[in-house]
Amino acid sequence: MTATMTDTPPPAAPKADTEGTRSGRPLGQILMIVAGALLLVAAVRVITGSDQLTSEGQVSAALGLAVPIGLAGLAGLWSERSGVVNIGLEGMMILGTFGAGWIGWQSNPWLGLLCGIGFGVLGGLVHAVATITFGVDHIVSGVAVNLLALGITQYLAKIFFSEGDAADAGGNPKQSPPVDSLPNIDVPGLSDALKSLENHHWFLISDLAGILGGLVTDLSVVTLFAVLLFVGSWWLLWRTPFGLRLRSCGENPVAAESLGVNVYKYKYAAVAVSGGLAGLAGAFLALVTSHTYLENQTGGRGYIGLAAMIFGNWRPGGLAMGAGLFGYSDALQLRNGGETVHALLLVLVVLLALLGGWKLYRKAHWQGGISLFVGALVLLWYLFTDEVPNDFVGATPYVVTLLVLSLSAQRLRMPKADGMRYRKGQGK
Amino acid sequence: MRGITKRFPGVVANRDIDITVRTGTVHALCGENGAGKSTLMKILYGMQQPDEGTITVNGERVTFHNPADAIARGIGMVHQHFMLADNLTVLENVVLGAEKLYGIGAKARTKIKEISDAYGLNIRPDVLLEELGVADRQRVEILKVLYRGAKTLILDEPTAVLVPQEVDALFDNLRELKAEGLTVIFISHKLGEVLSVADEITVIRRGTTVGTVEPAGTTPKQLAELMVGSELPTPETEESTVTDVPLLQVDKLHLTQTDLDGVERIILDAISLTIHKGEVLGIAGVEGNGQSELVEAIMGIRHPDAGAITLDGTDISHAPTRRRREAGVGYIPEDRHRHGLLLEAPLWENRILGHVTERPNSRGQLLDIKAARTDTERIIGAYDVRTPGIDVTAASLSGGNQQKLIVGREMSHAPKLLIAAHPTRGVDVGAQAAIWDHIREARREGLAVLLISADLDELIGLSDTLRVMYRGRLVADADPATITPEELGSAMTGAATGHLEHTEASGPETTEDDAR
Amino acid sequence: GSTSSEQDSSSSASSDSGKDGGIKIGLAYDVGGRGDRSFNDSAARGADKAEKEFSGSIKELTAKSSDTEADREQRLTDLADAGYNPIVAVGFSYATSVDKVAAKYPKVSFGLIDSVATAKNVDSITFTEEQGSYLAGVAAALKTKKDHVGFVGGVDTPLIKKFAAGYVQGVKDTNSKVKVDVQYLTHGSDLSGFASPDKGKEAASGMLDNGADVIYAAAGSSGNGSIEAVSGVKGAWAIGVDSDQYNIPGLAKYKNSILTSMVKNVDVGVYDFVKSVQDGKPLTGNQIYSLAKGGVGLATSGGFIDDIKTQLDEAKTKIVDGTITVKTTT
Amino acid sequence: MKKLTPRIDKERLLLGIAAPLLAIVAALVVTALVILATGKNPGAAFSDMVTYGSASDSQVYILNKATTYYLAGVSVAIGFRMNLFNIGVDGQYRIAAFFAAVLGGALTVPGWIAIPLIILCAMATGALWAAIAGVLKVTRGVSEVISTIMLNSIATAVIAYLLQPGKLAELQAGGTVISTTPLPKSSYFFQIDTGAAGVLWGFIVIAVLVGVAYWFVLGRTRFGFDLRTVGQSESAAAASGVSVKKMIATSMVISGAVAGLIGMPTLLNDSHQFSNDFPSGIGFTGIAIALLGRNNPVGIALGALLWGFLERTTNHLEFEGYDKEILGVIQGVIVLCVVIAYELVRRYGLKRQQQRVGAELAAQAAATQKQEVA
Ligand SMILES: Nc1ncnc2c1ncn2[C@@H]1O[C@H](COP(=O)(O)OP(=O)(O)OP(=O)(O)O)[C@@H](O)[C@H]1O
Ligand SMILES: Nc1ncnc2c1ncn2[C@@H]1O[C@H](COP(=O)(O)OP(=O)(O)OP(=O)(O)O)[C@@H](O)[C@H]1O
Ligand SMILES: [Mg+2]
Ligand SMILES: [Mg+2]
Repeated sequence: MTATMTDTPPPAAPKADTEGTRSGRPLGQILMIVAGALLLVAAVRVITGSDQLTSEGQVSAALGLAVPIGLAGLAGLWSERSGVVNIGLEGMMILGTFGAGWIGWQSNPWLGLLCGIGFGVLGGLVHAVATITFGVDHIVSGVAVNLLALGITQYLAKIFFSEGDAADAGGNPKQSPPVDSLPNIDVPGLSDALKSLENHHWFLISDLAGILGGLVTDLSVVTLFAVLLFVGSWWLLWRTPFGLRLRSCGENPVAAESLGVNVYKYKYAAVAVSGGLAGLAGAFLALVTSHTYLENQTGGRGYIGLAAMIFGNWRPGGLAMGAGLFGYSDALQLRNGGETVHALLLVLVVLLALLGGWKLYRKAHWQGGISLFVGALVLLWYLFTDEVPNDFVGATPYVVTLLVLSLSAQRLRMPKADGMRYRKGQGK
Repeated sequence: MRGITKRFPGVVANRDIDITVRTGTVHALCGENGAGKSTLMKILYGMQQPDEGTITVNGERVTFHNPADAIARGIGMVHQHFMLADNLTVLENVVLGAEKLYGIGAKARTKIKEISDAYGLNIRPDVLLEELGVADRQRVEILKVLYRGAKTLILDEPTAVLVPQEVDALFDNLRELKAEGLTVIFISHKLGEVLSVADEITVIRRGTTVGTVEPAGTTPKQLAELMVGSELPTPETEESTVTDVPLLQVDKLHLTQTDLDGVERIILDAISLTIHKGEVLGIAGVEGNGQSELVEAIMGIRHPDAGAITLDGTDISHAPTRRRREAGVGYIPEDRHRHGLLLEAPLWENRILGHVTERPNSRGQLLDIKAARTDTERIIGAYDVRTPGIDVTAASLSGGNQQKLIVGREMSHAPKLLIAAHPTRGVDVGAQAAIWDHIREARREGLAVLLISADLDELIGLSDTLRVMYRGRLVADADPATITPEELGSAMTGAATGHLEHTEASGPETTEDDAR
Repeated sequence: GSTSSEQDSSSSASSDSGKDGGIKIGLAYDVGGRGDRSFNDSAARGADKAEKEFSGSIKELTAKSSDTEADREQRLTDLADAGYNPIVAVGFSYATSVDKVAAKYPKVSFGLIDSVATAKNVDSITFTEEQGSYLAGVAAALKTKKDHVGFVGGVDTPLIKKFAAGYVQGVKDTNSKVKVDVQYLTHGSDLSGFASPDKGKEAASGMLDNGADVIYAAAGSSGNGSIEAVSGVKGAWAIGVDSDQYNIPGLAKYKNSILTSMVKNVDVGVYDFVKSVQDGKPLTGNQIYSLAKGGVGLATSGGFIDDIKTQLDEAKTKIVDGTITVKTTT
Repeated sequence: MKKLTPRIDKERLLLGIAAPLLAIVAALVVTALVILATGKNPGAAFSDMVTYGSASDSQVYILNKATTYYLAGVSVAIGFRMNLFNIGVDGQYRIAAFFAAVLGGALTVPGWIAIPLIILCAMATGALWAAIAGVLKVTRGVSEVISTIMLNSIATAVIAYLLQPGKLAELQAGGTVISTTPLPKSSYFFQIDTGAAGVLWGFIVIAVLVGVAYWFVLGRTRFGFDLRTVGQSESAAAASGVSVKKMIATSMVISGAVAGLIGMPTLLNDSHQFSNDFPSGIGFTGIAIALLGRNNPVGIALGALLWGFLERTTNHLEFEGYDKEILGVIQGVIVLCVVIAYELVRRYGLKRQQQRVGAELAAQAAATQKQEVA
């Protein structure tokens, strides 16, 4: 959002061919990074004996906690790729939890899921009307949507859940009656085999087994659906004409308009889908993790999803990593708290040392020095304590996000017309 | 197009316009800034809807609700301002909106290469658009239209950012297109080009058609007078007022920019220049060759890696922008909306902008609102800013009047040095003459001016000294008294660098021979 | 202008005239209110019983999550102004406001649940959660087969820490070999830990993965998640809290995994207090509803702890006669 | 803030009033429909709100609440004026109030020294916390929206860690409330006892002073002009000689310092300690109020009063048998309507102005032509 002063195209100097890197990093590089991270974590696990770092339960919990964040982030991605900033995700999620709980307990969870998505879409449409039709500032409208969604659901919950049948079935003003569970999927045999491998605590192999096991054991259908949505969104947005048009609205809507793209339509579609995905994120919370609507159930996950999206550079892959990071650290603190996070400090030390070395190598002395210094401090912390205070463990994801963003924010590239007002026929 | 009328709040952009374009011809539209040319074409392209009037294509009455309708009728448009998305590839930019034709994958790529080869456009489909320069972007725009199989091409001021040699290449392309039976509608202010390429010329003045002429038997002067409705002003400099007191000295300025991939680009390369009191130094160059960055470096908005800037004997290389302005640097930015005005603020606040620390705008740390308002009234009178009052927002003024306000503001603080980037861009003829007069008058009183302009006539007419900038370097000097726009143009493309190399090393003793 | 009480007294006089003469009970609930299947509901039960018995009337007001001191004061004041007496404030967040309002209305009797007020006309009704939790610890230690149990707390507030302290002590006193995991879901002013079943579930399954097989959750509705996680593991037990969770419709699916619940009989406290006002001898000071008085205890629904009844009774006796003092902090 | 020529003045004033009026009418209609839909009588509800809200004790309540909300609104508005979206006001005021309470509890000096120290401590803490986001934004380009969201949660964790018996807090009698050491009586802020209507917090004076300072600095000083310039156009500001980065950091710090004041009315006039039920979420209320008041010092005051009024009266609605959850609906609808209404009115105003400019110019042109003819 900061202004670069000149907007004229750069001198047409011949430049190294960078075609390979234009859609993020090449696959090989990504695999290298993933492999490196895995090795590092496996090593730390063996050194510290914190088997929880890569246990099946840990990974499975991380996945469960990451799904709503990831879906919220994906919702943000759709909206922002079309040029509409959506800080109303939280509100749309709340609508999703309510819709899912409300219809879910009266009929069945599948209809609840649909209704959650539908309520989310409604929230998205409110945001779309305000920002696209009326040209209200996107953030302002998002804040209003959040307020409104909270108000309406609290009001309706009071009316729908605290009297009559609902109350008899276990509802109250803050909670819907319970909803039946959606089915879980388990790959028979595979899970057990992986589990036994994991229990050997072999270097790397057990880690891999734990991670894979976590990913295939007791998987909710909605989680599977969410994964498909990620892949599907990537395909739709980056591989189809529809996606190209949608993204062009976020990059340069006037140009899109000049080529016959109905920008309003695409923005509306994107924000509605965004609302639906946020609604699904809410429905996931209500149906999969709690089996009931609960007031304040979303607990700021809409905002976290937004952070994960920015973290992921407005791309599904990066976003999935961001959401995974949040889910993982959240799961860590819930399942083991201090001790495991303490082990993670060692990972942080290694990363900071690597970063510092790299920066020094690139002659960025200041940054390198600071990284090494912080790394040394963390190392001292690691050596002189046995666990991280529990109160801080909860803050791990936030601190990590802040750290990562401050190291990488300058490499991020948001859609160029993101958050800008667009009026048809007013382009220059 | 018959009886087209289009009103905007406060402006009638088109008033009862009639225009007929024959198939297979190049038809030029001329008219001064704001005459309504672009609006008319946007109507033809379906981007705007006329309030009155009808459009007939190939004998059939049509109504275009949006560009898609027009595209379906074989009409394509290259806009005055590029309509490209930086973060998409060339391929994506081209196929956008026309995915039905060849998809968005390999087939489309083949088709693009095919068209590119057929017209010699030399386009690589898979580079990110942001890596392209102006001329390349222009070609992408044309390819976009061809890709859609347009039978009628609208080109809105395609030559404004091109140097003469590139213009020639473009015109060759146009003739080729015409030969294939395509119709081209072509807008330009540059009457010479218009006469050389068009089969027919329609002139628009103040929103209405004033006539259609054949290029044969029409002189540029006649055409211009038709456009303006009166005698043309010229930016002639009278007697020289150049003194030998150096006011601004720029010494070996060097600026690089590292992009995200760590690639370092040189933006300004060892720029050295001196402007004396009473001198206007003009810098010619195709946009994007570092002129904007040079201006911003002198203003202190960008921080060069090396080099020194001396203003009137004091070194200001590291002074912040505000100190430079206080030291007497006036600034007319190239983009008045982004850098010169607060569009949603009233005029009197815009009068304070940039000079908040100076009288009469403030006393000590406090604003002196009363004095600022009074002075705004004075500027409006003295510089003929047409406005109902000083409390309207800057956005509601027309471009020319906005520009006059900026000039008035900058001149009101007795600048020693005026940096004028495209001071008359998008400004009508009357205002243009007034702005030139103000610059000349101040020059007489010892003002030094750094003038950047894409309008070569303006540049040659106003400057005492001319330098040419190419790829971040000052590659040539010229004497404005003798040089022609064409000669200047060839230096601007870098085509003439070979000849000029020694001039750059040996300083300002250049002659017109070198420029040729 | 006039204060709202002056306006109110005229309007409410007419609206409540139907049940003139009976006792007018005012209830100010904590967030959640009647129907929360937890301690608000329990308070409501006590008040309902009194209402029926003394043919009085009830006015209920409920807190919202964004309440401040002023809102709680307003709620109590509104009730007092409208002539309600006694007024019961349900929840420790009313502690300060009860003190303030009680001082303003010396003739009205106030009841305060879960905290202690200083004003003279207030009956502070508190419960020895640590004693009940001690029993839960005893049950857990006796039922664990892996010598490993867990405690999930919603938020690390002092009240929840009391539960944890009693539980840990109960476990250790019964079998010092048993390992106890303690985990809070959120910390400090982040109260979402009381309403995040997913977090409750993950915390519990973390403990189960680590080998625990009895898990006691004092975590509001997050506890539902813990119970669900436990129900997914054969042979593992969950211990509920506040009310008898075996009988809660929302948890019916998991009731065979609910070993017992540490119930807090808020209804008894409320009823006693209303009755004392009805009798003209309002209770004041701090009424501690201990294990001895039946204020806390273990639910027996499902009959899963019938086999260890003797050991539990023994522990109970020890607590009642003072042989064992249960700590309130760890 | 702007002195206007009378002609334009009137129309602008009308337009200025039109937006909130439009919004409130729309909100009333929606609310009435919602109440009607639940089968209850909206008329009676509204009349109860008006009579109850105008009672003297309600007025005191509203003023006290508005004091806090006003400070929150101003704090957010300072950011808004710069195009900065300071979601972190919430964390800033909580952590500021916490450390101020710790300091206040530890101080044994007389009140006239202690109170300013406590207030300064709060402002400094808020400013520091906000500065983290500001510095990250200007040096590392981290969006303040995200960093302040993160900092809110981190603030919660820091407070949770320190607000424990044995660290910086103590357990209160009853064993359920943890709080910092209570302030000594001498450190209480003055208050006005209005008898039956209750006690009016003296901090309202500070809130008014903050409002005046906000108006004065923004509208009358060079600094304020620079700040507004950056808010309207960063590129124009940089070209005009404002250091945009410095300005962003500075305004973030100022916003944080004002945020530090938000907890002070509660701390110094009411609770006198920071406990685990210290009000939270007021930063978000501040956003709504700043939007409502359009970042204008008087507008924010009206917004804060409206919010206080709504809370007071919907609390009482429950007493009359309505669902008090209607509050959230009213608030949400009002904010949404307000932002849309402002946008519509703004657009209409701009169009009007352009039309007038056009008409004026046409008239001038006609006049000159006549002269030429003559
Ligand atoms: N969207 C719009 N809203 C209001 N006025 C407009 C709009 N577009 C154009 N105008 C006005 O209509 C008039 C005609 O503009 P147009 O762009 O057609 O001129 P032009 O002949 O293309 O000028 P130039 O040579 O500068 O490109 C101008 O006064 C312009 O300001
Ligand atoms: N995209 C746009 N949206 C809204 N209004 C516009 C737009 N473009 C131009 N205008 C309005 O049109 C009017 C004229 O603008 P423009 O800068 O094009 O003037 P112009 O006719 O070229 O002026 P001049 O003849 O003085 O150069 C102004 O009122 C301006 O606000
Ligand atoms: Mg123009
Ligand atoms: Mg044009």
